[in-house]
Amino acid sequence: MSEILELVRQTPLLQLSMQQAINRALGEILEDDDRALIFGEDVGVLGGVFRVTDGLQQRFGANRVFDTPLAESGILGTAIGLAMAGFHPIPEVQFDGFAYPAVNQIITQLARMNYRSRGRLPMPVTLRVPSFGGIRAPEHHGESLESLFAHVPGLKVVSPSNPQQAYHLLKKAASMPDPVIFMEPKARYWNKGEVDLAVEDTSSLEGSVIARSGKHATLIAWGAMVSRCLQVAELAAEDGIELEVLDLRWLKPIDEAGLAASVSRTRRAIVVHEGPHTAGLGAEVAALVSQSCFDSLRAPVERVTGFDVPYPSGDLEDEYIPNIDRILFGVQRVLEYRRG
Amino acid sequence: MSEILELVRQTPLLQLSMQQAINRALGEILEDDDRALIFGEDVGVLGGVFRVTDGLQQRFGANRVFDTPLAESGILGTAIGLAMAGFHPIPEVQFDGFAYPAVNQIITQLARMNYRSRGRLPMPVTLRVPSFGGIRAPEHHGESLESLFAHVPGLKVVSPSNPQQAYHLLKKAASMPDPVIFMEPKARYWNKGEVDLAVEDTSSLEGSVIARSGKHATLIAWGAMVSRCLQVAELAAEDGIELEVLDLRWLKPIDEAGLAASVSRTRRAIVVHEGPHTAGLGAEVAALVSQSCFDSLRAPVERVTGFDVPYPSGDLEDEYIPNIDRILFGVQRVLEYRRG
Amino acid sequence: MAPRALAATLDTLPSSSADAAGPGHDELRDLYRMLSNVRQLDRDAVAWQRQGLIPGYAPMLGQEAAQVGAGAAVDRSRDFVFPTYREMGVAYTFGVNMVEYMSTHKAIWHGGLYDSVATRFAPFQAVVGGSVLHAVGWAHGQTLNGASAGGLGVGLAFLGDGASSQGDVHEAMNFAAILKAPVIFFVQNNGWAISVPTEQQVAGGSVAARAAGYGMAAVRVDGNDVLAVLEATRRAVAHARAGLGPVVVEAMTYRRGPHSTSDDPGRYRTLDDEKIDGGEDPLSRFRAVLLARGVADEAFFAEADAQAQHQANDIRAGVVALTSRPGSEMFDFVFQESTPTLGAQARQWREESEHV
Amino acid sequence: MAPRALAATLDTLPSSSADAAGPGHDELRDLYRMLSNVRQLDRDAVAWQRQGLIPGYAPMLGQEAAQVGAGAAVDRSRDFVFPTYREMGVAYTFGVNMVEYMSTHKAIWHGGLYDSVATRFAPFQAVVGGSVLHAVGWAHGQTLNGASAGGLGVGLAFLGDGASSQGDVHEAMNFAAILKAPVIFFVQNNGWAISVPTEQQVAGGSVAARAAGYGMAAVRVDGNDVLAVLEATRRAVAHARAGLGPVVVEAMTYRRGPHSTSDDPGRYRTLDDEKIDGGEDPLSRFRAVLLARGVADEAFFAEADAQAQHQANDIRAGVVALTSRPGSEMFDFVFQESTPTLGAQARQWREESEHV
Ligand SMILES: Cc1ncc(C[n+]2csc(CCOP(=O)(O)OP(=O)(O)O)c2C)c(N)n1
Ligand SMILES: Cc1ncc(C[n+]2csc(CCOP(=O)(O)OP(=O)(O)O)c2C)c(N)n1
Ligand SMILES: [Mg+2]
Ligand SMILES: [Mg+2]
Repeated sequence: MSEILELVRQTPLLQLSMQQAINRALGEILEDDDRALIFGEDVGVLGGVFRVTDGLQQRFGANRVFDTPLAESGILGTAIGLAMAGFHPIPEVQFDGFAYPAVNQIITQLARMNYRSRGRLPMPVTLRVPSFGGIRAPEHHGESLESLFAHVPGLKVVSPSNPQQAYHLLKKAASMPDPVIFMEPKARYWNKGEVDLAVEDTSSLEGSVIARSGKHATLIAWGAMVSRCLQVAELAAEDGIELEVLDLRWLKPIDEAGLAASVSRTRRAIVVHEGPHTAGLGAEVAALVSQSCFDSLRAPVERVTGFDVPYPSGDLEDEYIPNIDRILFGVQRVLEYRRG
Repeated sequence: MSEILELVRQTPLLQLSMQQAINRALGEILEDDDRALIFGEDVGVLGGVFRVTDGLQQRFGANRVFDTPLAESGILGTAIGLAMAGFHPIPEVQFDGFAYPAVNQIITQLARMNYRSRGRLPMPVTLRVPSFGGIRAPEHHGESLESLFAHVPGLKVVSPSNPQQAYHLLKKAASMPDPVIFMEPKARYWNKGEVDLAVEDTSSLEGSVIARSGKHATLIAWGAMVSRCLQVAELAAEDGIELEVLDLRWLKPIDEAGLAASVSRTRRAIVVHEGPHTAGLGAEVAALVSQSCFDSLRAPVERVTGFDVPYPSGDLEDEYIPNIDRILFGVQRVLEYRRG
Repeated sequence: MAPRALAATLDTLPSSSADAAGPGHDELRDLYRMLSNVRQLDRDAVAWQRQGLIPGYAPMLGQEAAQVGAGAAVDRSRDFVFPTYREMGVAYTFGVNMVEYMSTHKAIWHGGLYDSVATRFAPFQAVVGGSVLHAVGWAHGQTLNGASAGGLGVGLAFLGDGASSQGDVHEAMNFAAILKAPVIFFVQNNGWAISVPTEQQVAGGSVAARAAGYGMAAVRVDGNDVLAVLEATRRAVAHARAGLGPVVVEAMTYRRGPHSTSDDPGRYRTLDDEKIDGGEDPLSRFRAVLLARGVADEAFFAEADAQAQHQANDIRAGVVALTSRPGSEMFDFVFQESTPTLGAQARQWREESEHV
Repeated sequence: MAPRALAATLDTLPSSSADAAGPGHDELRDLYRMLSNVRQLDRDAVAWQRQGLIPGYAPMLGQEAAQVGAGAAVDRSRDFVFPTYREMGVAYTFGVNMVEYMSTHKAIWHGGLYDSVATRFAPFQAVVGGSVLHAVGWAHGQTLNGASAGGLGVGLAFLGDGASSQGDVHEAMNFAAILKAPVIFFVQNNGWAISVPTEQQVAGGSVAARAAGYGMAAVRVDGNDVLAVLEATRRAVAHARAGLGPVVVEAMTYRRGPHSTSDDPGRYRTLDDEKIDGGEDPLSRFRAVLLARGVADEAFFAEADAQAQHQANDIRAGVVALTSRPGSEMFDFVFQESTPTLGAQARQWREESEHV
């Protein structure tokens, strides 16, 4: 088995969906780190409702990959105890909206145990959360919790936007000695992309990346909104407008330097996210950029976001999630802004 | 009893602590609205650990004011059911940090029931949360959850800064047909102030208020930070710097017009809060002001806040909560800012 | 899976006024009609999903007796039902408009378009265990209101074996027992929570067995026997209505279909497992009872089943005709009293999305 | 309050290797010394608060037998204790440095300054029920590690009657029973959760009685009898250590003091209540046992009590000498690997607060 794995690892470039890329990363993590454990609801025999853990229980046994009872606080609390016992838990909560029952354990325990114990009880826990909307699912299956998580001292938060990032950022997260919330944009699970398995310079996995260069304005996004912003940039280019797309990736800590570098060049910024507007992570990004680029900004930072309404049912999803039109309106506002 | 009450109500001005003002407001709410109920941990015989509900069970009986088992999710979930049955629950969670176990019921149920039921099941629930730090208490007794709450569609959030506001804002909140999180700055419970019981024009209870006028910069704050900002303004005045202090009060919805009016006059703003910096409500305020006052701002909006660290133990509280020095440094930065 | 034991403690519950003689012939035939209607509609809804009419559905195949029996035991004029996402059969029995009910599966409105207050049927609930505490609070409200001549209104909370693992369910049971709230915890133990069998979920093997720890009455009943469910639930309701406190009713049944239309049970159980664990079909069983008692004949069944098909077709037509709600409703129902911020967002949405 | 029943099921638990003959004379005298030390320290800590040395304290007066008995039953070399905020006596028995322990009450560091890993005593926990699940996870980790010759390491979770109402405690019990985790749920049922008596808190009246619903072993024990607690806990530990799964031990005791130094019990109970419900003092009881068995005499007690006073004085001196931690530690312990944002905040803090 591990020889085949070695061979596979040597294959430099693969076409994988994000779901496959995460599955592969999880397999390699379990292979390389015998303290790593995967558990949650339906992650075992079933392989997860999105098949992200497909085949892992078969491969690593029911001690390493196991189903828990249906209780998210229980999953997180158990993960904390396992981390205290020296394990590296990689729990899953099945959907974003079902992380709420675990919020108490996440905020008051997971995020503070290292602090409370003065560094004696580190929490190398990677919590996978299939996140964000766009799949016409029932209630609570389309929510964006990044603002909640990013506000919590002691957590790190990351979200990949494509298979290549998903593979490497997950491996990076799982190697970190601190708790990381890994937000998987479920709407992108099935989109394929090129994955270069070669171990990159790990510093390339820190901070944001420029997904597309441009000079007229910067679109700042994460998760599934990155590909949407790339589409917008494509469209805008037809009109001669060159938009830069900055993929934030790390939602905590935020790459303040990367943001400042891009926006001080383009002098205009639009931040795009799915979660509700008020106190969304877009507010933090806008506040940071407004401060760091105060002199260079030529227009107020625009926020094109979900509205301050509960995430709606499938039929209204496209009205809620920033769509191409709404993002283009935002771009237009920053480009046409004239000081009064 | 109610005659005495009438007499008391006619007394125009009283010196009350915030704890007394809230206690009085609760008594009047129970008196005026027979569907109003108070419940939570130790709110009955004991009268609450802060004595905020002192005497109410004795006065209104154990059907109207009752102790629950020790379970915050249970308290909120029961409140939702009582609201569905036509009651007006005014539950308490004992401390800010113990609202986390109730977050799932608050976010997925309380905040959405009106929406989910298309307006058929309104949630006139006023959740009282003794909030913020400054009392040298054990862990989780000094936290600031306003950013979390303000991000949740379907909630309204308010925090009084003095006894007068506490009395009137609580009565206002309890009369509203929507869920309101009422954040009581526990560090201010024992500070006395003048309370005018006369029913004010209720529109005066909407939005922010200018706690002190000034022209050189606006300090924006809520809860216990308002009095601290007033102290800062006092000190700055000695140096001829006239600071305006804007008491935000409503943390959701935020009074965008009030903010814009003040800052477009002073052209400089510092937002001050206790909660952690990243994705704190200060980010939303800074983003709003940076946008609405883009042309008039003479310096980036400063945020003087708690750090991105767990709320520390009593001995380090004064290092964590914005103190006068740190706020003055923030003021200095906005005043000395020169475009590069 | 081991045979699923039924530890009935029915004797400790009062008999309901209605069950002295048991249901009469008309009621028995009505029960069959409901079972048949619900079976047909459930089957059809799965087909609608395959046809692309609705994006997803959570079938209740096999749970008809549990749902119809429970739904028929409560009083539509004063009780209140708190469903999960799989209580189509209860909704039907309770008289909820089925087109409005199905709207949630058509991705039109999360809670369903039906009027929860008029139907006394709470909104469709996607959070596992999410509404159980509401039933307790609502029921305590009935206590506070005081009993009318006929006794207290009763809250009927639905939950699954999986849901029993949630902390909220424990808090609900403890609150209910402390408050002596008139609430029934109706557990459909259908053997599975998606791919996880009850043995890996419910330590001790029975949710009803937990009741004793709260000093609460409980009954475990054959959930595939509609008469047994009806009687057990009626007794439980009578108990609660009389102010004697909450009751757990655990109906032992089986989820014969997939968890939802996007599930693939073949990954975690075999067809043989399904045959053995599923036991006899609740509908065939009830048919046999009716035949044996001489209450109905094949002609009656044929007519009832044809009626069911007819009705399902009508509902399908209604579901086809359902159109999306206007996007403005996203904003309209957030609050009873909207806010300036939300108003501004709604205006911007109209300008940018409806170009008004 | 009705007399508090003890439904012991000790027979179903294996006897521990040590308890065949029961504790020997030396061990009995040691137990007394520990009780006396803990009693003295607890009393003194209340005095320290009145003197202004510490801002607050949660006394465990009356719970000495429960805490010393439990703490003495576990093995410091391989077990792990998960305390709440009131386990001073367990900490003492477990060998935690008491100055470092008391640091949390001096508002110096929330979790206490002691080294949780070295002492195998988890950080001070202010969230009611917050650490119970950790004990389950830690214990499951021991199962995954596999038993050594002597059996599994055992997790000892402390919780109160009030905590038993929390959803997390239910989830913990269910997880533990499903995983067969080697964990003891040690409940100090001390009659009160701040102002709420157990009757209004624990439906059914007993946390131990809940265990049956999870198919879990349980024992209810006289929590004021140190030998009974020691034996019950040893048996429970032996059961868990042997891989037979979790056990609930419910020690029926009484919180003789206020909830904390800022509480005023006179608002919710009378001195008469306290006398009647509190029963006989655990220390006097144990003295009587030792005298009756001829294990100790008055001279021994006098010397032990003097020693206890001496030790408490030493600890006081240590607590007096404790100084605040540098503010920079706010930043140092957030992560194992800090972040640029946090680094910048720490720098700004130094500039503005330390003027560096
Ligand atoms: C809090 C929460 N966690 C997870 C889920 C995802 N989920 C939906 S249904 C389900 C299984 C529920 O099992 P059970 O309670 O037995 O009900 P059944 O589906 O068998 O009717 C899961 C895990 C959810 N909806 N809510
Ligand atoms: C989650 C949570 N809710 C509320 C509190 C406030 N509180 C602290 S101790 C306590 C009572 C706890 O009672 P019990 O579990 O019986 O333990 P005891 O105090 O009797 O030792 C309460 C309500 C808390 N610390 N944590
Ligand atoms: Mg089930
Ligand atoms: Mg107690």
